[in-house]
Amino acid sequence: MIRTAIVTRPIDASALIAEVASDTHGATSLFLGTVRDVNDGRAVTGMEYTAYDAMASRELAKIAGEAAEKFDDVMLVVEHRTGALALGDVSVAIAAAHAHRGHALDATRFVIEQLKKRVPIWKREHYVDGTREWIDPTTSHSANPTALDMQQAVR
Amino acid sequence: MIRTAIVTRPIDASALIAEVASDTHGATSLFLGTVRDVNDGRAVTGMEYTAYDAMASRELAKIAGEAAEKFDDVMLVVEHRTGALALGDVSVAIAAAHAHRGHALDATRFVIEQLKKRVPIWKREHYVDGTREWIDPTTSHSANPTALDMQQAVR
Amino acid sequence: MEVRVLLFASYADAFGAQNIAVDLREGATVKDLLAKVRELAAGHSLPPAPLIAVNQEYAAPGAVIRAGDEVALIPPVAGG
Amino acid sequence: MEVRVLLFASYADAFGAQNIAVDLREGATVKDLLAKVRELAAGHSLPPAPLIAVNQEYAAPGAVIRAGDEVALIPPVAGG
Repeated sequence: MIRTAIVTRPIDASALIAEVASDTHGATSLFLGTVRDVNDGRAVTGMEYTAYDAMASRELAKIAGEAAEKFDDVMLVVEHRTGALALGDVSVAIAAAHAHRGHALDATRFVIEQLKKRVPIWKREHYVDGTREWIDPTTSHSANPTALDMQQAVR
Repeated sequence: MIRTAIVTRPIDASALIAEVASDTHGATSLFLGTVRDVNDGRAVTGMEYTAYDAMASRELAKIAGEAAEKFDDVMLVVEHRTGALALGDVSVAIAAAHAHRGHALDATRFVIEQLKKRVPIWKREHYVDGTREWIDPTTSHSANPTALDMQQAVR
Repeated sequence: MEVRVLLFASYADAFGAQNIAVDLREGATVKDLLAKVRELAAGHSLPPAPLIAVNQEYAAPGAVIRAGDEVALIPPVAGG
Repeated sequence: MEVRVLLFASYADAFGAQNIAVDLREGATVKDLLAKVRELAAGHSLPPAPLIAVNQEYAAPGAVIRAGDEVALIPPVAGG
């Protein structure tokens, strides 16, 4: 069982856990990304997520399909939220259940890592001083070298 | 923030997530172990967990302390339930929050792996045919070689 | 042929538009498209090797663009 | 000295008791204790190298047991 979605409503983590639960899958792993109050030392008041919706949905479904290939029989649900989010709001949730705990944990990690590399979603931080800025993981202090790797990979 | 407990009441996963949540820790990882309906091909009706309570509490706290050393500034809550559990019931829950997603995920994995190796808790499966049997991970088909490694390690 | 190129996030801000029209010869590639976009006023704001999607899939520089394709310039992604 | 040894799960079932009393000489080690336990009727049911805890910590075979110590025979753990 696999389901992926880009949503504009709040994410209900408990509902995701219930969705992947099954008496045959003894290990459940959940990952939540939430909006932080500080990034690169700047005080954040909120976050605005925007996506290339059609492609983001496709890419997310593709990643889940790859996870299902790698982790046979995984139960997997992924939701990414877009729109205006407040501090502490959940932006992304990944729930994976499997008979083997290693696979449940690995599937969760695989999805979040791939999502961060490939899914066309962007975020703009709003700061205490009223300014706002698009986050570029390839140049920020918390640089994500994989984004560059990927640009090279498709070339 | 760290809290560990051996409990006899049902585990509330949402409460654990809320407990580790903080505006400074943008990544939350949750692991749940639940009672499966089949083990080594035998139909299971329920599971009975028993512990050497005092030592299990100590060992669990020690593992959490090691996680806090390895994953600086992690928020971590671990609960393991004992007593009679039904199919689908949560036997163990680990919630970890961290500013970095890799650390949140690694901390969760570290705790479950160490818990399975070191914490003196045992389980007896109840089968459809009315029989019941203590699970020995060192001899079952889903053998866990690490238990033996550990016996050697303390020698 | 005229190709409409979708823009998002920081690119949409830089170009002041959600999409731009680019005129390409038949058989033009992703690399050709990029050269055209760079000639525009906001073209200098693009990174050295921006990601491009054709029909909602990441495309290599040599990929040929056809009339009617859905083309998009993809800023560095930042989901999660 | 007499040491009380806690038993759990499959070991408690095998010995038919939650704990057993073992008589040890002063300076006896975990290894000595184990030899004594093996002499009991259910002693043969123990694995080749069972885990032993002294004062709620896993103990090496050479660890010395003192009067009043809390000693436990730990079956293969199966939490999670």
